[in-house]
Amino acid sequence: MSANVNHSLPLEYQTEQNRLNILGFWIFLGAEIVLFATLFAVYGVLGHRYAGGPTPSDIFKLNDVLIETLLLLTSSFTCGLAVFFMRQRDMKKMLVWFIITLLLGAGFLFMEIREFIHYVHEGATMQTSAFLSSFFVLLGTHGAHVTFGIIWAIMLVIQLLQRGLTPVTARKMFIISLYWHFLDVVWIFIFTFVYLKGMVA
Amino acid sequence: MGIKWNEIFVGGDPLLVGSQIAIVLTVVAIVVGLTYFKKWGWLWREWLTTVDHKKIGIMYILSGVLMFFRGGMDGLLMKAQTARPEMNFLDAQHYNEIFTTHGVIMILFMAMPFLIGLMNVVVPLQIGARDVAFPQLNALSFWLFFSGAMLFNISFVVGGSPDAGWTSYFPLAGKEFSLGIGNNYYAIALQIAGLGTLMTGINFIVTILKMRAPGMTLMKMPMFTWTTFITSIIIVAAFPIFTVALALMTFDRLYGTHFFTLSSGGSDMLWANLFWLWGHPEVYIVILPAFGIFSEVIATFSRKTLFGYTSMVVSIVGIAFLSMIVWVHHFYTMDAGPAVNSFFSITTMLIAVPTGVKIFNWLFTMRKGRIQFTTAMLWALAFVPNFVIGGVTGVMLAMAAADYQYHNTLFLVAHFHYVLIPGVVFAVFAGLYYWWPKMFGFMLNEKLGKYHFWLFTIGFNVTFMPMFFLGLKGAVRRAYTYSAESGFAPLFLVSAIGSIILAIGFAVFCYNIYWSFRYAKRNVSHDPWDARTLEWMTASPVQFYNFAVVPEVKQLDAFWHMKKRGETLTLKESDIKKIHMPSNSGLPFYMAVVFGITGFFLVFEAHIAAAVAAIGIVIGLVIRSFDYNDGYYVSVDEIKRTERTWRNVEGGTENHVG
Amino acid sequence: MKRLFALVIAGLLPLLGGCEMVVFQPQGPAARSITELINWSIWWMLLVVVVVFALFVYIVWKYRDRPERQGEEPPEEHGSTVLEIVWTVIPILIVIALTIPTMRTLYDLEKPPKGYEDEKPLVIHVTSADWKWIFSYPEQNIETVNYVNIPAGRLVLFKMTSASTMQSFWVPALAGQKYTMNKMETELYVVADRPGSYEGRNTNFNGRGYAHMQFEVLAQTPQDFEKWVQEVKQTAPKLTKEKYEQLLLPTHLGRLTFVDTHLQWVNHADPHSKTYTNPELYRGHGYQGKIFIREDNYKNSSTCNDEEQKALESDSGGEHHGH
Amino acid sequence: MEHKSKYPISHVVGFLFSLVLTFVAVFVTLKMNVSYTIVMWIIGSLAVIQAGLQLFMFMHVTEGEDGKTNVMNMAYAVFVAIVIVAGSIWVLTSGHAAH
Repeated sequence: MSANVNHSLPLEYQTEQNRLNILGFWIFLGAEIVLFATLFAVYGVLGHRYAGGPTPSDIFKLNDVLIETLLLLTSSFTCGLAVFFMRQRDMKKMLVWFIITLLLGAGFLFMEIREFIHYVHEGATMQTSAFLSSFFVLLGTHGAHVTFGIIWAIMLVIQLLQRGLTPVTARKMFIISLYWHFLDVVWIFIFTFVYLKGMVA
Repeated sequence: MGIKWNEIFVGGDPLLVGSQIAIVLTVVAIVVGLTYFKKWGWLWREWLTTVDHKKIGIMYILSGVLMFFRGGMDGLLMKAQTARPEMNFLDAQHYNEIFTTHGVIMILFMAMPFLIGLMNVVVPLQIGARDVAFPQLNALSFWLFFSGAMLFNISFVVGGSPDAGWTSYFPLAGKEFSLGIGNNYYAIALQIAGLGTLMTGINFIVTILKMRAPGMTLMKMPMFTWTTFITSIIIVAAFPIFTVALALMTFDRLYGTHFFTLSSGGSDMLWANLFWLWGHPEVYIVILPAFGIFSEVIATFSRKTLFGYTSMVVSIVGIAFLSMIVWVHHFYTMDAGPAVNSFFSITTMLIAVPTGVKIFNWLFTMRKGRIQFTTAMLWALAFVPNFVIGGVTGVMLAMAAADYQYHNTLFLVAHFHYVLIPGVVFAVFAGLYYWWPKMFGFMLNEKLGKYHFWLFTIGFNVTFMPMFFLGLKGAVRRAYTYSAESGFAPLFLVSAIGSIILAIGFAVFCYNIYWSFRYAKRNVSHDPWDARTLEWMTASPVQFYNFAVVPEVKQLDAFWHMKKRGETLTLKESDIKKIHMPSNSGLPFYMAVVFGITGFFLVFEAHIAAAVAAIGIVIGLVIRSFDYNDGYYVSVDEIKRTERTWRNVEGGTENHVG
Repeated sequence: MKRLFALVIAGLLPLLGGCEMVVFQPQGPAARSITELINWSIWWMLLVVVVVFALFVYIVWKYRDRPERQGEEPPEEHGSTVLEIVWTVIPILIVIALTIPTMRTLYDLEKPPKGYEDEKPLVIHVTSADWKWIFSYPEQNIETVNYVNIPAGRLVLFKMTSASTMQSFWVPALAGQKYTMNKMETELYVVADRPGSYEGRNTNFNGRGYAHMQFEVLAQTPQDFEKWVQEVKQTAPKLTKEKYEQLLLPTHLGRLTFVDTHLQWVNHADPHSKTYTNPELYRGHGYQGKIFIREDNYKNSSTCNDEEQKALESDSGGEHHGH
Repeated sequence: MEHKSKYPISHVVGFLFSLVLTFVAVFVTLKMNVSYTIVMWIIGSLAVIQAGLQLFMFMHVTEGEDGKTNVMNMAYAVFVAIVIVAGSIWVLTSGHAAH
């Protein structure tokens, strides 16, 4: 807890409190895995109960989804670059890549919201059938995480500009990068087990 | 904003009007009292904003006592209603609400805060830490739990109680069959409290992994710390499932989705599946810390180290692992086929193996020991035979084919009360009598404690033993009445009488707290029980920084061996360094208030108001993000002063055993 | 050990009020196989209880603190690998001893009982609703409410579903429970050894009327059963669609008998069948929430007599009727 | 810690890999004429590989003094996830009750 600074480590690992926070966040990610697994289980059980409503192949537009996937994949990469440059103590490059990450995330979110609006116009709402309820809640939970991540990232950018790179800001940066990569992992599974599966069947 | 304020209070029933008046009077009395004695500032500084794990633990325990009272009242009302056949004391609706709140409150708002409270008080001390890993998060955990508990508890006077059972099975709990907002309370209040619990789990995993005193390897940790650690892991693995299940329930009830509905393709059994995926691990979340408490108490009062420490640890890990793969035994009768039922029968019965190992280890800890019958030890002793009855009936229930005849009968109800009351409530009492001097610096009265013990255990057996036989005779749970011809009447009457004895036992406990608070001797030693683990090495009550110098641990039962070597109270003042401590924060309390308000509006389906209130949550998060307060240092002088006071009176204090 | 058990039972008998435990008095092969399994488990569990209790009493008594032991220091002792293995292995053996018959019984219960394998079962559809049991005899073209007559000594197959909440079908004297769930079908084979009346009930809580959701299983001689069928066909009223929809409203009803079954309009076990819910009839006390209009509810297509519904609405409260 | 190099090589490689894996999955889904089960197995495996890639190449799960803890934590979470998903689907699609 006390500020015993160990300078041989990367900034984000230098203080005891930082190491506690990072471990704590990893464990939180374990909980997030369970949370999304539950949503996937729900989708796995309900995903074929169309109740006379639209089916996945009726509504999914794979091109849009592919663009969303690429945006998120790239943002995960740029986020990794931001952390890479943080470890080089290159604040400027770090910020540039981090803001690019943010913009890509916002782009993803924009595409996803557009996709949802499109579905609703087709008459596929979350009240239509069990399939659509589980679809919207799984996707919506992921989307809400991305939104939360973007707001959080903006707060962090402000703090970075105010305070520069310190062990505390570096730790926050590192933790948000874990969060962002994790959201990409979740998206990979959504892409595979929701969209691609829907196209196969 | 969409709420019909004139309909908000539940009326009509004199019992309810009475409670409403009582609640208002109590609140007025508290407000007037605080103002008169000028205690608002004290309350805010010392309690509402505290991040001290010991104070948070005490607040958890206080909530537990309060909720035990509420849940116990519900239990007594149920017993009164079923004491005679065809009684009209409560109608069906009222009875349904009461057994629902009884279940929810006893598991989530009584057992959980008691155990998490004890964990909070004891675990950092046992591992020689200054606090938990994330003190402010810990405060947030408590306040969210408290907010959820309060939101749930107002349901019976504001808007109507949930009435679909503590399991809230769909489709009954859905809007198709339960139109009242009572079940919204269930979904939302439990969600808020559950968030707090999840954070507690993360907090304790990190605390135990990273903040142990030098030399304390994992296999030198006290057993209560071990069980807390494994419990926290189960919390992190299981609570997100509940979070999702409750969220889906909220969506179904508030936004018309079709997860668990009859219509449009929903699956009601999916709720049962998700509920028990969380619900079964939840049982172990409350049982495992209790096992830890018994391990500490039995070792201390047998004056021996725990027998088979390694196999104890292995069996806890085994139980944690198995707890995740037994959930279907709660609904064998849904007919998922013999293959599924066989698999879950086997995994369920296997849990008996590590549990049996623990029982024998406790027995052999006592063998060759010198068993001292303190009140704490009496609870631990009574636990063994009573829990064995719960355990063997559990194995009988685990056999899926046999369960077809027990399911949903009072046999099942008797079984789980025989597991949860000896396994949790006895443990809580044992832990409270044992650690009370550590928390408050005075003992609970041992003589009153023994009255409490005998009344409670006898009452417990008289209440629940008849239920086994009632179940075998065909009496089902949750039925508000039964016919005179059924032949259930004599046993139900015995059970009702037992519940009164049980209640008197609890009343004696409350009186004991009052009596001891007023009259108990204050010069209690820092180690009144001649105990074994590190928490007894520091002052009673514990100074806010826990340890002036963090001790070095060389083996299991570290403090015991230090005493043997005679090196406990020697503190070289030159070793004292300034101590870094976290600052108090009002943010957790603020968050609990906005969460509570948001939850309240959501319960009443006032979506816009809820959204507005939710902005308050976001504001709280932003404030937290920009909070760079890094705590403060306690000066060496202050530490020296504090240490001298309690170490000086050492000669004049009393050891209660020896 | 047996003597101890007998003693315990003898001590409890007065309390049990001379009334026997139905689970131990099976009246059919399905229930009997479960009772045998239960008895088997009770002996093993009794063994566990006796061993642990004896050990507990012995240890606590022998090693209690006495004034003359003051200052005595118990020996350091960290465990015993042999003992720990013993009390791990023995429970595993007991679990195995319990698992094998459990699995055998589980698989047996899915099939017709021994001696009835080749018999063509009498199929009866069970539909549970709030708060009544509806039995349909497709072969005989009869529907009954809250009672079911079966021929004794003949294999009966209950095909069970629910029109509303989830219930659990339990006739303890004849067979173990199974849930009845909307848009799903569970099956239960039952044989009654001899004629007699057996109590059945719902064991799964489903709201205000739950406590009284009982029914009677009357096992008759085959001749009596035939006679009853003929009698019903001559005297009972015809079941109409309107009448059936009325039955499904949340009420308590006494015994009812009809010619024709509801299976001609709807089988609730069919996953694509219509939903029969009437949320507005479930208004309880306290603050009410919003109702969502379900598209696949029966009301959106068929007509429902408003006045009749209002009449029913008024008596769907806390009071109970019939039975 | 292991990033002493001037250029983020592991990131670039990881990124390229994930792009390739994504497109292969799309190709398998849309263009290959094999049974549903086989497609699901292939794209499922690709997803798992890609998740592992993120975990090790971007998130550096093994680094730091708690690397081992992190790996065990992730492994346990994955175990629980499999229990939840496979268990729920198994239980709710077996037996008479299933539809």
